[in-house]
Amino acid sequence: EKMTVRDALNQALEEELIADERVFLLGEEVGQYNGAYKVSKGLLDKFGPKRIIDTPITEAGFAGLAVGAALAGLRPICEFMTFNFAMQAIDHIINSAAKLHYMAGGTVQCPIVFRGPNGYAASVGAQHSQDYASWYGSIPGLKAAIRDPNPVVFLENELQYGVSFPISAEVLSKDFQLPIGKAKIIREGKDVTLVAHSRPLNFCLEAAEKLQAEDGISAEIINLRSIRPLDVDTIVASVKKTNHLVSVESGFPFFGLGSELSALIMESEAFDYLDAPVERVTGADVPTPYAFNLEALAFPTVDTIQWGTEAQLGNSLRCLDTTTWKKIIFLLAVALMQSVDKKGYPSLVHALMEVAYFNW
Amino acid sequence: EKMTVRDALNQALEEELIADERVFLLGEEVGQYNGAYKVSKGLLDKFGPKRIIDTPITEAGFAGLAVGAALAGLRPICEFMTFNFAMQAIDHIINSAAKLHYMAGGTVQCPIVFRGPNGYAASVGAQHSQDYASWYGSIPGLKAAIRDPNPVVFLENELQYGVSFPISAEVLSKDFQLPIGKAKIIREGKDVTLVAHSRPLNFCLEAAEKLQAEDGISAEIINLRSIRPLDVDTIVASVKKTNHLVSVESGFPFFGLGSELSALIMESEAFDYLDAPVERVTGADVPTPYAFNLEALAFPTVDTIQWGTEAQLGNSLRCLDTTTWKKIIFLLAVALMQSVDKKGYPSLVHALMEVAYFNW
Amino acid sequence: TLPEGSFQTYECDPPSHDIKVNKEETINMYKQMVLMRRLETTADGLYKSKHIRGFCHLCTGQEAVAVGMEAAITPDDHVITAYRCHGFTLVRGQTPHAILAELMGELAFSLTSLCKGGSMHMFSKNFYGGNGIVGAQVPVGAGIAFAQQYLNTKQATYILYGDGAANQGQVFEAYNISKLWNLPAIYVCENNHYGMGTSASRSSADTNYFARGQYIPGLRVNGMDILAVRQACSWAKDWVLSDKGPLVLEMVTYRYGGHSMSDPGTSYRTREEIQHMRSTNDPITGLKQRLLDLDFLTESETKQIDKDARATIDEAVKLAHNDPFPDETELYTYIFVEGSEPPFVRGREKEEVGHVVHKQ
Amino acid sequence: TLPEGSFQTYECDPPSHDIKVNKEETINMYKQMVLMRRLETTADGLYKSKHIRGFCHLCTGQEAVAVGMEAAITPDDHVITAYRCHGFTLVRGQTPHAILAELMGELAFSLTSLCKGGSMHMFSKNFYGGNGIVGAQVPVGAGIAFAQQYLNTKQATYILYGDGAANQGQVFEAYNISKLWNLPAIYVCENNHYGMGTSASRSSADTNYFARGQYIPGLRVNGMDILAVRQACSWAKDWVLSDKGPLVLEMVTYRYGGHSMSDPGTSYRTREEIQHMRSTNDPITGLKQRLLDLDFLTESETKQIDKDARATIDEAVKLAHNDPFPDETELYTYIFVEGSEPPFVRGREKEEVGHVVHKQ
Ligand SMILES: Cc1ncc(C[n+]2csc(CCOP(=O)(O)OP(=O)(O)O)c2C)c(N)n1
Ligand SMILES: Cc1ncc(C[n+]2csc(CCOP(=O)(O)OP(=O)(O)O)c2C)c(N)n1
Ligand SMILES: [Mg+2]
Ligand SMILES: [Mg+2]
Repeated sequence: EKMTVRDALNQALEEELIADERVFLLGEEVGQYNGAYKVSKGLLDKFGPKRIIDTPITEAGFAGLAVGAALAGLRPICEFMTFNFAMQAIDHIINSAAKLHYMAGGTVQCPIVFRGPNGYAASVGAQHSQDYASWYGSIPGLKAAIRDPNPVVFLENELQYGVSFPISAEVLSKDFQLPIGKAKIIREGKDVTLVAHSRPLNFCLEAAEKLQAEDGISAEIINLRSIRPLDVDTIVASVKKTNHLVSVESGFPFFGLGSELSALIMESEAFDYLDAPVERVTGADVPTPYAFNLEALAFPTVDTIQWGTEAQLGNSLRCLDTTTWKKIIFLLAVALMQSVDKKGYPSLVHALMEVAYFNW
Repeated sequence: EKMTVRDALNQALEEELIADERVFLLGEEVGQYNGAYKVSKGLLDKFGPKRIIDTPITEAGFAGLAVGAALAGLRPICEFMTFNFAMQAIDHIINSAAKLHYMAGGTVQCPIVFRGPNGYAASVGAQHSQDYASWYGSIPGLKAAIRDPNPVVFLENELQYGVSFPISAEVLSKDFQLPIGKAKIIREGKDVTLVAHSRPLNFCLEAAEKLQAEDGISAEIINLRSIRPLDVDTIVASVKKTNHLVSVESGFPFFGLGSELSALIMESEAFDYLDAPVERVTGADVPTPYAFNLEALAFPTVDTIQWGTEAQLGNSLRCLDTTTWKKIIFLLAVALMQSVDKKGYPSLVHALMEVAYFNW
Repeated sequence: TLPEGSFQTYECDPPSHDIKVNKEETINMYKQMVLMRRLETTADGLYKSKHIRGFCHLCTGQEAVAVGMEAAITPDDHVITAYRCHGFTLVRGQTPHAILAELMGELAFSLTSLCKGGSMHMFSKNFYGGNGIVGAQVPVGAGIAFAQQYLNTKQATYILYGDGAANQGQVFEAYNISKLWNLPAIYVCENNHYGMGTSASRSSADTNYFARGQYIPGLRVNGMDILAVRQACSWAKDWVLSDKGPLVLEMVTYRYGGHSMSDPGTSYRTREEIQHMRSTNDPITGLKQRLLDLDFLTESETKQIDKDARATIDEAVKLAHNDPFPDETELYTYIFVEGSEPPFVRGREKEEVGHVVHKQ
Repeated sequence: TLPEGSFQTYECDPPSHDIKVNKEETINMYKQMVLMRRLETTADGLYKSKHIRGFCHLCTGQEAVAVGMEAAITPDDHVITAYRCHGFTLVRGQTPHAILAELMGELAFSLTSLCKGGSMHMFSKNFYGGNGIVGAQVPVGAGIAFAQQYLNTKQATYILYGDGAANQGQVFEAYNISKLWNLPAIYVCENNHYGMGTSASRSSADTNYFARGQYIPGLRVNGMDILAVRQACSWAKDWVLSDKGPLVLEMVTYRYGGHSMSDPGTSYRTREEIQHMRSTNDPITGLKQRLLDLDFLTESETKQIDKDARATIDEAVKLAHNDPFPDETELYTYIFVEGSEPPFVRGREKEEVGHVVHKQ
């Protein structure tokens, strides 16, 4: 069976609304209009205006209100028409919600979900296409998934709403919940690990097919699903197998997912298994342009991912030529000598020097 | 001569106000009250209420107003009492200011400075101590320094206001301007590079002295000064010399400066010179607690930096024991064999295998 | 003379109902409205044929506001509005060609925004654009008014926003500051009865938008009568230029089409309502009737005006179709002001680097 | 009977001036005010002796608001306020010991906030705390009221904010929503004439805070007369519980001390003004006089009350001094709700890892 992302979200909302009387949905145009992107279609008819609530265009006001409702025992789902508009309310997401449980020494809980489309959409310009994954990802106290008792930021993508995915009976069951903080390997592979979330995953899948067909490269693809907590273990295990990591995201490059993955991998045991530096494929470091041809250059595409992956493998040992090999061994030997001679392993060094200098 | 950070800022503001009639300062309590942290002390008396303007406590309103004034030809300096409160206005900083020049195809300019204390202060709790360097650092279109024609976010630190630094006559000259995007080596060293900005630099300096005295480790310290543009070249050059990088910041660990530096270094030629993974010393991944003893554990200290640096050097080749050496060489040989045999360098591999296996 | 009921006042005396109508000027206003409607109708068609993409908000039905306002002011006065900005861009001096090319992502080397902004972000001299974030332009507009006061220019600033936007907190922050500081700011609420699918009474506790400034005098204007609009705008200009402080104008108008191209505009209001507005209240028909009554124009002359408008727009479409897409190097231009750019900009992967080459 | 001028109305009839005063209850109110003042005076001293640090905002002078409100309501009603929250925390059921220990960063195992919040973030049953972000508690409070309506609890929510906060846009967003949805929300502006160093008339275009709700009825109350406060709060509760929708109360009061401990409080107002308020308007002296007049108390009994308060607080200080600092493991607790924590939390460097061990 197949289902669009939109329908899956709609069904998830419905299930939560049925399961718990305290759950309600509020946001701009979620009710009568059936949602700006129709995610909440039909819910007003099913649950009535007490639980499906249209708000004025006052993000700070209704997000703050939703936080208050959560503190007082309800379980609000607060839709932002897009997360770009949530910047007007971000103080409530961070300061009123995420930090509260801690500031209150555990005496107050704030079970709330902030959700809506995030990241790029088509031809909507710079103000409507920012990806906030890394901002929210940096905040202690936030999480991602709906029945959690903590504040949750759930980032969707408009362009994905209409995309269909196969869906199992298990997932369709009303009690099915994604394990929070568990990434999913959506394609097995052995030469390189691609890590992404949301829309770029489609491109990763396509790029993987092309890499297989054109270069014989077998790419493993990891769907992060949650940015915080980030499932480092799954990535590390994969990198230990493939020895290569390419991070793909639609956000701005600096302080983004690729940066964090680079650091995490460097800090992990996978680092020793890495045959090349982590490759970051990201949105370009520019505000999103409107012009169609420029916009196409501002976000990762199948091609970009393919190039990035090829570059990554090109950087790896297995593709080096003889001269580079010699250089590496020589440098290694020098480094070893410099560092080791104080400790007294000259024989090792000499052996290596010989290999490097005289064996060729 | 010595000068406190507060006085230096005050003097810089005064110089700009004198140099250009279009410059004005606005914000909460900047005038009659002389600034919540006295940075604008005396300016109202000198420049009058037309140019030193007290605003109501409406961050979105006065930040938006400042942006509009910049579009219409003025050069506002917009003080946030702290950058924590700027979250209420962040939409204007990002969407109204940073992205505007681009969205307008260059036809509109927005020369504005947003400034105020950022990051941790003492015993003020979670809502008043966040470090926003990485958030703003991720935004194309933003910069850092005062006479720039672009929107600038200038992050200060309250705890630094009272700290004195020596100051040269050159710097005191009214036309002196910091080169934007140029980092500064504030301590030369040869064993490890510490990179930081703002308050943690003090601790780096102290830690460096202790490292020297206690471990004979010579630390080089780089003051980033600007987060965006980030002076990668200076860091790369230093790491090529020291072979070790420790990043120190007061912000949350994830998606922070350390993450970005890890990625940048991995991507640069300095990577090959790295003797150990980049070490991240950061704020703890917790909302800031009020309790004095807990707060002390939430931010980097001299000790943390010292430990981090020692760990970093401990991770480096020069401190490994014989068994580890053997393991490395063996793994290297295996890796080489796996990757190289297809290309046909068996002699090299065998030589290495011999070194690893039989020479000990 | 304007009809009874053209104005409704709040804490002020109404403008005079006696108006002078100059034949040539009035005909010109008529021509502009016809041209504007044709422009929007054409944009509608181009959208449907996929030459325009993304968000596109048409102002059909609201022409009298932009044209009437422009008739009352000089090019030295200042205007800022939200995303529904094609009409204002036209009256503020951009050609239909420039506007259409911008929408089509094709480069007319116009001043709109070099195709980086698109539908929501067009600019012109003393026109500070479209803004995609509901409400954000309001404090920015107050800042433009602030600059006029600061520079003592004796110019007025008109700040447009919708009935939906009228509830945004930042609007009240701007009201408060501009009253406190006595700014020459004219807030103009275009009440077209809906914000997306939400009727005014569902979004606003008080739909007397002209009185929402509370401590700011206000005027409700029949926004379908261009002569009333002109009279109100000219009266408002006199008001602020005689230092009486800010004003709130409410232009009661109507949008015939949906909110944006994806909204058929008929799920939250009846077809009859739209039809009724069109047939009894249309600003173009209204002025036409007056021009005929005054013998300023004959039926056949109005036919000719229609034809001319059509020809002008057809010609503009032709020109736009022939315009090139922006050069791909434009992706990296105008992120920063010319001359202040960093040496390079990162693209989507580390090898993709944008070097900014501005042409003269 | 309350004196003439106790109330000023906006779009409503005033509460009755005839009040019943029950001896015991009134004496209790008196005792609580005395205790509250003693608590704050003691906090002041502890701050000066450096047992309390960071921000600390005292409510001396404003006691009648918290005590009068609590006297009018039941523990089931809901209260939220800003950072000036010690008084409300006390009347909402926390002990002086718990409050002082929290301030001293010492763990009384109280419910305030386990020393994670400090001065600005204290909590209690149906008291949602202090909030450090000006204005933020207002929409949050509206959300608490929303929850009461949703759950049909027939409880009122009192939302406190200052004269400075009254201009925040989100206050107006909350007004709008709560009027539209007819929420049982009572907005209570504590007008103490200053927001930090800015007098009400310099921050607010209209200082009739009780009328700022515009479409919401309002009442100005002599906030120095605890009986008037009690009467107004009780009237307000009746109002919202009879489904008449939200209300705005303005409590005219005064803070004797500076804004926070770093503000001497005398640079923006005269010493005479403070002295005048103290001697003519003090809420404690006022009630004392009434109690003496009514023969509810004798002079010597009031002396005893003072003595008792002093003893209670002295005892609390002693207890607090003996309390331990929180255990260092507490750094990592209550970031997430118990049972939903990730397996570990990162500290300041990769080796410093927090494992959450909640005690029972
Ligand atoms: C802060 C923010 N929230 C939501 C939106 C989505 N949005 C765009 S236009 C609009 C309706 C605005 O209505 P109104 O102010 O009446 O203007 P009109 O469209 O009628 O001209 C909404 C909700 C946005 N762009 N920005
Ligand atoms: C959004 C925000 N801006 C600024 C501040 C700094 N600040 C803290 S209290 C305060 C004054 C508030 O005055 P008022 O609302 O009258 O309350 P009062 O202190 O008189 O009780 C300011 C400016 C803040 N905490 N949050
Ligand atoms: Mg509208
Ligand atoms: Mg106050």
